[in-house]
Amino acid sequence: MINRDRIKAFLTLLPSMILIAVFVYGFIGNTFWLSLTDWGGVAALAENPVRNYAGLSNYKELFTGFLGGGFRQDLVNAVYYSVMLLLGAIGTGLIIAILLDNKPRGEAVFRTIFLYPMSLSFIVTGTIWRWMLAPQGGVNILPTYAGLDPLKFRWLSSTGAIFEFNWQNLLQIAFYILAAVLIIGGLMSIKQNPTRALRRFLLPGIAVGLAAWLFGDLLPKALFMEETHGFNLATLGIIMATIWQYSGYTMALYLAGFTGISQDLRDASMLDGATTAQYYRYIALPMLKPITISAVIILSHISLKMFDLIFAMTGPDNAETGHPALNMYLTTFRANDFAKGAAIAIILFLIAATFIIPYLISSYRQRRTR
Amino acid sequence: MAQVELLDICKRFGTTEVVHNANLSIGDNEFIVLVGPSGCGKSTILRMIAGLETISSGEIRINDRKVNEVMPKDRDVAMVFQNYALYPHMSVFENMAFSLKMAKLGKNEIRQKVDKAADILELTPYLHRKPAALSGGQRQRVAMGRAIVRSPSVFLFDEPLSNLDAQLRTQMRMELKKMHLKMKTTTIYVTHDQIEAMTLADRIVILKDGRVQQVGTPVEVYERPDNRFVASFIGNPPINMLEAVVHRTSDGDAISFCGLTFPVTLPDGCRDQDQVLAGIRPDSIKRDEALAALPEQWLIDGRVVVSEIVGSQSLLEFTMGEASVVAELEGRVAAAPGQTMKLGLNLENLLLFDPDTEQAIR
Amino acid sequence: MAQVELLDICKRFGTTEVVHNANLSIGDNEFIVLVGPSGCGKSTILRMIAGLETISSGEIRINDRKVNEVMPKDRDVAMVFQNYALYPHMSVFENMAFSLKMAKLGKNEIRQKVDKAADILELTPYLHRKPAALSGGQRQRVAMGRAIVRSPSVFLFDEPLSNLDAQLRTQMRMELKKMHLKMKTTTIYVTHDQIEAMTLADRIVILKDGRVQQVGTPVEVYERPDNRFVASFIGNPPINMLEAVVHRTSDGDAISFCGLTFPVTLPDGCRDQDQVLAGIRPDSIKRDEALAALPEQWLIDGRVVVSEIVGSQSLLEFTMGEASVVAELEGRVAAAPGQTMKLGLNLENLLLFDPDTEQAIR
Amino acid sequence: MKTRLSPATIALYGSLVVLALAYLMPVYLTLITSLKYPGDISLPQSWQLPPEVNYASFAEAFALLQPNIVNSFILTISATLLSTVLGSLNGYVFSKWKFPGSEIVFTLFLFGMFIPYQVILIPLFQTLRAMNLYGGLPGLILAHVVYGLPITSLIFRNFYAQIPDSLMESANLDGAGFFQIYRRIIFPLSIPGFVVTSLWQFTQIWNEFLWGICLTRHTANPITVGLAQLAGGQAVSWNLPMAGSILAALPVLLIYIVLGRYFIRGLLAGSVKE
Amino acid sequence: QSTGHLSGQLEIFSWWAGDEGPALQALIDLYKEANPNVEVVNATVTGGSGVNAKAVLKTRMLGGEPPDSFQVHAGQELIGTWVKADRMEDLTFLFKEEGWMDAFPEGLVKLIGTDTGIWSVPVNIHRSNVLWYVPANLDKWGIKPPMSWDDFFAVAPKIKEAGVVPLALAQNWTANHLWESVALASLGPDNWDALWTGALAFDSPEGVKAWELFGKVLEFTNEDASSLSWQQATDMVVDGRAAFNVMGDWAAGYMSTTKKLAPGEGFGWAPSPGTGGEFMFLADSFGLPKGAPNRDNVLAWLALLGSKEGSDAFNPLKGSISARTDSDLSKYNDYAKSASADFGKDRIVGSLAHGVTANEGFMNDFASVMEMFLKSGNAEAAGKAAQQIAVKNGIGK
Ligand SMILES: Nc1ncnc2c1ncn2[C@@H]1O[C@H](COP(=O)(O)OP(=O)(O)OP(=O)(O)O)[C@@H](O)[C@H]1O
Ligand SMILES: Nc1ncnc2c1ncn2[C@@H]1O[C@H](COP(=O)(O)OP(=O)(O)OP(=O)(O)O)[C@@H](O)[C@H]1O
Ligand SMILES: [Mg+2]
Ligand SMILES: [Mg+2]
Repeated sequence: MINRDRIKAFLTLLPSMILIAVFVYGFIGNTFWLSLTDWGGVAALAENPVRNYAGLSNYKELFTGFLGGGFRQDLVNAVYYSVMLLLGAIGTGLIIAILLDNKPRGEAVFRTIFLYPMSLSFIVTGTIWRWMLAPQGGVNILPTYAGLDPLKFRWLSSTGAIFEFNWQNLLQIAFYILAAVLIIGGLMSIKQNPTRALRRFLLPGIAVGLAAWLFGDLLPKALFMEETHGFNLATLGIIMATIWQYSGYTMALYLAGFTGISQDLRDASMLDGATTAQYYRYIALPMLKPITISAVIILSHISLKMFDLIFAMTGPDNAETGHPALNMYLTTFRANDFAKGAAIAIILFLIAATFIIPYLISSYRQRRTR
Repeated sequence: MAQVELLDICKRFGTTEVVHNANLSIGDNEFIVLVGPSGCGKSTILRMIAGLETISSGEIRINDRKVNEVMPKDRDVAMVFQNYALYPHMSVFENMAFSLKMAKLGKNEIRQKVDKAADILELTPYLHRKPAALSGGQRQRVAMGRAIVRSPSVFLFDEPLSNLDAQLRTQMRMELKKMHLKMKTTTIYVTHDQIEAMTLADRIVILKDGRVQQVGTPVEVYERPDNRFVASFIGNPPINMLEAVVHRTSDGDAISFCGLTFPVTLPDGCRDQDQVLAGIRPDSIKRDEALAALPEQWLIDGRVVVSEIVGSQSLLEFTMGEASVVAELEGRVAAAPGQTMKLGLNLENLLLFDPDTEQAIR
Repeated sequence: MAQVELLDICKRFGTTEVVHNANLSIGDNEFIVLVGPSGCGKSTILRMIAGLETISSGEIRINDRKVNEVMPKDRDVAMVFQNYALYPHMSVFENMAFSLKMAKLGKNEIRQKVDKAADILELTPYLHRKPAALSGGQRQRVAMGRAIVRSPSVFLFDEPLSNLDAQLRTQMRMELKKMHLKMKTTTIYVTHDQIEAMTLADRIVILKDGRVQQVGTPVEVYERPDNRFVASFIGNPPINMLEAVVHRTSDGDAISFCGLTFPVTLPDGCRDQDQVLAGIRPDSIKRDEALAALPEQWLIDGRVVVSEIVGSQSLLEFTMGEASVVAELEGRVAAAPGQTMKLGLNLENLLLFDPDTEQAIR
Repeated sequence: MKTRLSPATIALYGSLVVLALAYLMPVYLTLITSLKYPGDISLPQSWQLPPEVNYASFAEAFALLQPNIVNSFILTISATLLSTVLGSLNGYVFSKWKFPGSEIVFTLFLFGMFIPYQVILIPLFQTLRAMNLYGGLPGLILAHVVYGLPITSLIFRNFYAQIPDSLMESANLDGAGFFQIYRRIIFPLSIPGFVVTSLWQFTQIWNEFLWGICLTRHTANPITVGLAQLAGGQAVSWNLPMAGSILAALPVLLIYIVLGRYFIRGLLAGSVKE
Repeated sequence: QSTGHLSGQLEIFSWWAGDEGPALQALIDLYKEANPNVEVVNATVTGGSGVNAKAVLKTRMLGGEPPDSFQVHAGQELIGTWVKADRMEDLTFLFKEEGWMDAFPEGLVKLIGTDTGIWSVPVNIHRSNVLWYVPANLDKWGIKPPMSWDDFFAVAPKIKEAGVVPLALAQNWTANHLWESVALASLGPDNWDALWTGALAFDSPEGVKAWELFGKVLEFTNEDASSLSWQQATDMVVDGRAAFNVMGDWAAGYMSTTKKLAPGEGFGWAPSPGTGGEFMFLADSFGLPKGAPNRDNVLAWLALLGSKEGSDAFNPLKGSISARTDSDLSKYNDYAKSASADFGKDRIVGSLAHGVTANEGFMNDFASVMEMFLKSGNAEAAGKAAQQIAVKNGIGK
């Protein structure tokens, strides 16, 4: 009966659907296919390049190959980078949001100040911060205005690294991480369902951890030689700039969340005897879990496609601050290694997908049940 | 278990004063209901008592202790909010336990108290549910539970039933009444539902624009309203207000409106030929058998506009001269529009108001 | 101006059937009210009639024309939504003119029709305002105006008054009634407010879980409910349901509940010693003078639990044996809890239900 | 309870002011550096005010970046327009004309928002080339429109979700069809939605770099690429890159400061907060 | 051959910006004078040694939007990349028309051509193995430019103690640049050449030794290298924060043009340690990509580049020497004169870092090897890795 309109509706959406199908899904598939070929080298630049199926060799090379070291460091950088950005931006944003939630005078001005970096381009941010973090100027000489010695830290060119590990032991480390995840999961659910927590999480977690510790040496080595990677201190500058840019974003998210919590709840908690700190700890933050989740998702997503900022801050060739997103560009367009570039892109994509897909599925379920 | 006194309370938000010199003295165990139109300051007064809002001037005393500067949690009051303000991420148990936890009570003690409260409110089966999984009435009970678990000396309620449907509201109203009879905690209750106000209150406080209009028992405010506002505000369908003139002659007193003159006993406050407003409650209009009880002169002919049957009563809108009047009649009246009907006005309950000051003439 | 017929209507959303074989025949000029608890399918049925929802099976006929496949705008029905659904960016005039504009009527004709409708509804001064600048009652009237301007043959209302406050609701209810009396358009009206249902309806349709429970005039459904659900659903405070046993002996009929036995006239449908549910409406319980009209054997002693004064009547909850019973009594009863009171049950209005099938026993 | 100068309020304002200063530091540095003569710029004096104000950096930077700024405006405005209009139509269908599977389609759309764009870079590049769109602004516009669809559809969908269904149904009963409802009811009501979405898209597109550098030839480079060129090679006369940064940031900063409210709405809407 | 009738556009793609810009601009001015109707688009992509430009160029070429003419290092960088991919036009006809077969040194023409054609027009010759310093500073510290790396190691610790960086280094590509000078010193010119023919393996003892020496040199470089541009490293020398810097002779252009220092007095130079008598060269050149939108304009441009007039307008500003044998030395500064003389008499070898000896694939992979080495300092591994990439890229055997 309302069919004609329904058809019109569908037809309206159709062009967009086709565009998304091709430009998102088709392209991802295409990139995946490319990552399985040997498209690279001189032949890659021909008008009609020859591409042969090469299986997973590109991936193998990236993870265990001789020349993949740079990529591996980039990958490690990306992980540390995401973690630090998440902690930094969410922490700072949250603190500012709580401060502003107290409705200080001039709240709007403060809000504007904390949020304006968000509107800037990464290229602008990168340019500005490169200057801020210049070794003998900017941030480093700020302490002198307080009568202190200038800082000596080389923000963008330090070669120091902490939390180093040997890539050879990748498998062992993976098992440790699995064990840690299981144990933490177990501890978190032990209140609700002790037996299940024990059986499903804690015991397997401990077992995996022990096994990795005892028999770790027996595991196959991921690499033929020692190769240490760690948290490169040179990325600190980039992380700082990103936090500067994005903490306003988390602040806005949390502030909106806080404002969305009805005053009654706050009043109720006051009457119940909660202090302000307890209100945030027990009421506001747990209620804003969905906001925290979206902030995590979006910030991780941003940290994964970090390209512009690093490009503008430390240039394309600074190995210490490399990132797979940048590496992909250089591998593809400077080293002509299209297939390997595609493989890096797919790896990035898979990392993104591991947390985006569950998130989208759960939000889909929510929408459907609503 | 506590007296609450408001002495000359004012509340200003910025430059606008929303509560003006409110005075109120609430006795031990009393159930006080604040009513008034939206925005008249009911919630504000409640929140000042709870300590959630600062007091601009005046003094609040609980049990003879000045509490102006006392923190909410130390005032020994508990509040139930209109939307219940349940913590959505906590189970019913955790909601009820929260204040006890904040007070650093032991685990066992908390469990005991919560279990007891849950038992009283028949919430035991739901202790592990989240509020979202409860019906409106159940949520309301959880909010109550959260209040009683602390055994406070004053209960504050801000329109606690307004989110419920009619049948449930009637039911919860009676529950509340029973609860108060049992626990006898001093209670201050805000509502804009008249039936709630009339049925629950020991005394009703009627507010308008931040000013107390009248304080009295339900019967007092219904039968002897201090001013026109109270008269119109209390009672549904609302009182009929007719422009009238009073006559004090040697023949006795009389009042005339709608072109008719009725002999009545006038209060001392009015003089001959005064313009007044005559308030006649819809339930003061009678028909049929009930007419017998009224003097002949109080009977009139009404031209039916529309009639409605409401339960065992009927609402009838009729015209009398120019004026349109609503009557609430006993029994089911099926009257066709346009039909003329014999009705009687029980002018014993006649209320008179000064058209300028709007004060009751007594 | 139109009959509406629902023949074996079913509605499925996905696999869940929310309306089951609904049959209903609505006569010309009739004012039909659909009531039932939330989620019972009232809106769905209304929307199927309007054509906003497809019909899974069955047939809807308007004026003997099958309209299952007819577009909403061609069904000649107009609908008023709970939230009025006024177009916020259009003035009152434009709101009312929209459907006429869509029907490609001429400018003058549109102006004429809108002006006429505005006149009826006393909206003329507001024609150029946006809905946001109107009060609740005015918006409600605009929504009405938008419906009547098309002079449709059927009006559909989905809880049109539920957004208004109590006093305004009472007033608009009477306006609606007057309007129907004037225009006599066939009307189907959804509400969950019983008073609205009882006062407005020519006939009430009671729904539960997508099934029609009973169709009848307000008095019929109140006095002769077909089943336990209808009996409980209609009436506020709700009917008292007591477990009882009937006795048919040569001495005459009797019923016993709460440890007491009362002589009554039983319907033919029950046999000696049958377990039944006895429904006694709160307003069938009397006191004081009214007791005189009842036989001696129907008098009982009730132990007061709580009493409430509601307007000119009182609600009294009392215990009788184990059972807790609510009575609606004339006048203002001030009874202290625990006190014993002489009451009478008017068992002429006794309703009996089969405890298993829950159908009325007649 | 008290609003007097308690230690708590001092701490509150103190930390806010310190934080605000920290957030403003980079702008301060940028501004003073851009106003210095190249000779006055030295690292140890980077925080000091210019001894002599030099406005010429801006003129010079503008001269260098002018073509890029023009490109960026063309690109940003047309891509923003197209993607908001499409997004509005999509949002309309997604929220008001759900069909079986439309939620899945919507979820699939959303996914497009979260992919790292590197993963589509090579095929995008090849496709544009095959379509003869590589190198110029039209290709870049197409890319921004397509990959802007998820976010614009999302914002509009959530925006339209607030418009009650009954409004649509009412219009339907009044005789309006799919497009009439859109044109006469939905569209006039979506002005705020358009503002929010287009501001969001404007900033996103204005700030984008990866495609700018990969998909355009020199004459079509957007401002971000121009700035990267300006700032990338020489580290000598920092006044130029700083002036360039200010020029590149100005349009979005203005939008942000003047219409910040809407910008924040977009930002929140983009966070798929359910 | 003045062609004032040409019109349309000419897009010139290069990485010459900033201090190198004026040299290019001089050429463009000349071109515009001759062809007033042609709109010249000067498409520069900044980033030393073309680090960024190469990537952008690649997207352009792959995207089927080649610039009209682009800067490329003469040698394997062009041949092993674009010629092999068949994306360039043979310019033999132009060389013949313009009589360049004789104007350019024969050896150079060989390097820019293959059996099948000549692929680009060289505009300059740069020397890669130059050690820069400020004479006044050296006097102050009482040292002389080192003749060999051993000399360097003798003085470096002293300078370092004085708080001066012995050898200034900049971002990663300059490490490659330094490496080739060090390796040349370690290997000698014959072995150097042998590396690129595959006769000598990178992981041979000699190859590894070169890495070891390089590792030692690195110990005397500045820590913040990776955040500096090459100009900033040069600044360190100029400002006296560093003693030496190994950089190509475009540094001479930078110091004389931008820093306004007089060659010989303001700054001094020497062959990088251990490479006296050897001239490691590189040349910038421009080619004609197939499918260039304005082919005629390009031909006029290329003709200008190869001409004496063009060459002598460009090179004095750029700080390089002309590729032509007949250039007018009076226009050149003292540095260029000396370089020109050396070019005539020294042993010529090709530069790795600037694309003469190896194709782009190798150079890119070599950057990874360099990163690895900078981090680990493991000469053995670096040698092995270098050999592996040489094999992969068709250089080693
Ligand atoms: N925080 C505030 N700032 C400024 N004005 C306020 C504030 N809170 C309340 N008001 C104003 O004070 C007056 C009284 O508000 P209050 O909430 O007490 O009314 P109320 O009687 O509870 O109304 P309702 O029945 O609608 O709940 C209103 O005019 C309201 O606008
Ligand atoms: N589009 C839909 N999809 C699935 N189920 C629906 C849909 N619309 C309504 N329902 C379900 O159909 C049943 C009847 O809904 P309907 O809206 O008709 O109830 P109602 O009687 O109008 O309730 P209320 O008084 O709350 O308005 C409900 O259980 C509801 O959840
Ligand atoms: Mg209130
Ligand atoms: Mg409904």
